[in-house]
Amino acid sequence: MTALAALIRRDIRIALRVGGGALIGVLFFLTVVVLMPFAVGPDLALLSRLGPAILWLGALLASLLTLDRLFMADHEDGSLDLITMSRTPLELACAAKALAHWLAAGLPLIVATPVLGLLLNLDMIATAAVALTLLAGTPALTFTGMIGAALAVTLHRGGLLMAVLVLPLSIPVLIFGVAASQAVIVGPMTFGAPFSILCALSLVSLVIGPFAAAASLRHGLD
Amino acid sequence: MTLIDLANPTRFLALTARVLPWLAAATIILLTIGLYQAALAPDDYQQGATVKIMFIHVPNAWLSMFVWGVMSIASLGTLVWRHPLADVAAKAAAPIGAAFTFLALLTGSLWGRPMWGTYWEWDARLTSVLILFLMYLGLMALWRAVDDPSRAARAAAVLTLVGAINLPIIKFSVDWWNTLHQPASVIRMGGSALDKSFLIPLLVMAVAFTLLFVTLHLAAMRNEILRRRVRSLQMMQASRMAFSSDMAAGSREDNASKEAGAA
Amino acid sequence: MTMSLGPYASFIVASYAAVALVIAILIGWVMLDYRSQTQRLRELEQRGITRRSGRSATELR
Amino acid sequence: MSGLNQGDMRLSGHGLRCVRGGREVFAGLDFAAGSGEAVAVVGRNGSGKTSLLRLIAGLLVPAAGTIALEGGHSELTLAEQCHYLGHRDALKPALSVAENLTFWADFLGGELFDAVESLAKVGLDHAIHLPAGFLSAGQRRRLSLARLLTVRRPVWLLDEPTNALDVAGQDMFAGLMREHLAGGGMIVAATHAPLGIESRELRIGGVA
Repeated sequence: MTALAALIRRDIRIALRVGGGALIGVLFFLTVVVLMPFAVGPDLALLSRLGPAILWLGALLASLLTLDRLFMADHEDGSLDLITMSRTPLELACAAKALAHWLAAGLPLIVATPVLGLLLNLDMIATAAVALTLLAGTPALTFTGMIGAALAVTLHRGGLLMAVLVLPLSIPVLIFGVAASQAVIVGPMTFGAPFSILCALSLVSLVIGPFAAAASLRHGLD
Repeated sequence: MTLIDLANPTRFLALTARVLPWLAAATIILLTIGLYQAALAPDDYQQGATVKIMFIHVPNAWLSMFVWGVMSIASLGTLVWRHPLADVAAKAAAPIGAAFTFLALLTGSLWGRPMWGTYWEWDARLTSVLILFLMYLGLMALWRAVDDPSRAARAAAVLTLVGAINLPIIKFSVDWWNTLHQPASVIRMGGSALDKSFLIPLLVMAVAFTLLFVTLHLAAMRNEILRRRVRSLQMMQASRMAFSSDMAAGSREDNASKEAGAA
Repeated sequence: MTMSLGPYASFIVASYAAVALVIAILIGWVMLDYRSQTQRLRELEQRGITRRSGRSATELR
Repeated sequence: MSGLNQGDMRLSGHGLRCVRGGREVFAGLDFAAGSGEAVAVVGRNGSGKTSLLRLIAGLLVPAAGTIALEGGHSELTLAEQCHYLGHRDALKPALSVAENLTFWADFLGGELFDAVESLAKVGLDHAIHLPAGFLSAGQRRRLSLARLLTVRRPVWLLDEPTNALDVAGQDMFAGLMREHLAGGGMIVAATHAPLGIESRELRIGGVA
């Protein structure tokens, strides 16, 4: 346990120090959301209808685009070799790294959601619904995105390739995340059904993500 | 005292230490006068008492642009004149400018709520300030992304100047976009027709906030110079260790273990 | 002295309070930063690391 | 050093064949090292010195052959009882010297030795709070060596360990290796330069 705690602590520390990218994700989120009205027009009624979709897209892109360095940095400086050799199972180490990333880069997105909800003319309940669905759904994004980050190490390519690989995998999360928040705002569905599916997706990705990432990393070593 | 004299950081620090108390005192006095006058100002016949928000909103909005102007001049100083303090000035100004811009947005939104019924309206003026705020944050992210300040300085200077050129273009586009979608903005400040009873406190507050910025900026520049000294001393310490490492073990051991305990 | 701030008093008070708070944070940040930098310089000097000029790094006057 | 030695250990490989990117690097390689022995792997560039170390570390899978550690800890794999010191330092420039070292100590676990004393041994003890990014290449290597001292592992796999070290650093390092061997440890080092300690030579890839 101390080993995993140490890994989480280290990754969060690096993310928050100079040169770390934790807050750039939030800034990206903010920028994407601010761009939307320029494309669809400043009509507040329209914006409040599109609000959950815009917020979800922004959060999706922000959390995936910050992921591509998740394993790359450790691979480049040799840390990944030592992590692979250690007495901690690689699956757990991967899960710890993803958790650290979610804490440093995913949580701030959720904290920023109310402010952005204000810009998009969402009322209190709608904003709370979006924040709640993001809280339940972003772990799924991080843990599926982690697979792409591991593949990026294997293939020696990051950036866009990773996005192309991972974005299709995140479609279910997007569907049920937006559906659950829309259910609160306009109905006619209940909030419960899509939200529980969203939670289930998160739980499944918590299991699949680390195993797939570890398998990919093991084969990618050279 | 010319600009050349200020090039020496040590002399700059000495000057700062002498000037800062006076600046702070002047800021406090002017702020007090401004706040007093703002409290006495009459209500607007249309907006009622909410017009009082103007006395802090407008100075913050003015500073949000003024600080970018200061940073642009400092960036010219970095790129063209290679003034050694220019990038210090640019770096120190960014977070302060971002804070004032944030306040302009916040007070604007609090002012807008009684007027529009919502906290946020994609009004041309507010939207432009929001974009300015994003650019401040981006600039701060750039400063933070690179460990070596002198390397970050060039990139930040280019970005600041590009921003300065782009800001009017952005403002124009946003205005155009806005009129495309809705009639002109809701708040109608009479411009120069503003009544004297509003204008004087507003001017006093604007000057007071500008002084506040100058005070904070000088203090932040001083911190930045000291931070760079810490950095260069640490680098010296690192390189000195290479020579002394063979004989060091004994004499410094108790010192080191004490530090590790603290960590 | 009492002012009548009308029906929107809370917005006026909130905006003044927000400005006061943010400026207080700025001042606090600047002062704490100054203290921590001078502190670190002093520690470095105690360890015998000095500047080339031989002058104290924290010396201001 | 007492805790290291659970009786005599023996690290050996038989009939090792290594294929990288479709190309056979070496085949039919045998090697062995007992407690207190060092093996210096020599050979020309590209002969597979690094590959051999990575095979032992479990970072590569041999195309044929076996590697075993007899007499080691029964519940741990070979890789978990190895230290691997590669070309890359596994250090984070944003973290301080102490943070880097204590992270690896906490993460790798097992039997630990005091981090500050290890730093003193490699001559980095008064850089404890400096960011690792400020260190020179030689100093970073010293910090990596401190990891070998802090976290106890019986097998050291060293890839060009003396790279970037100055003469004093090489002497210091030779002393550390001797200490490790005296405690019953084993060393497999890929090297061009002389190691500075008594070692058995393992030549791969023909005559240099």
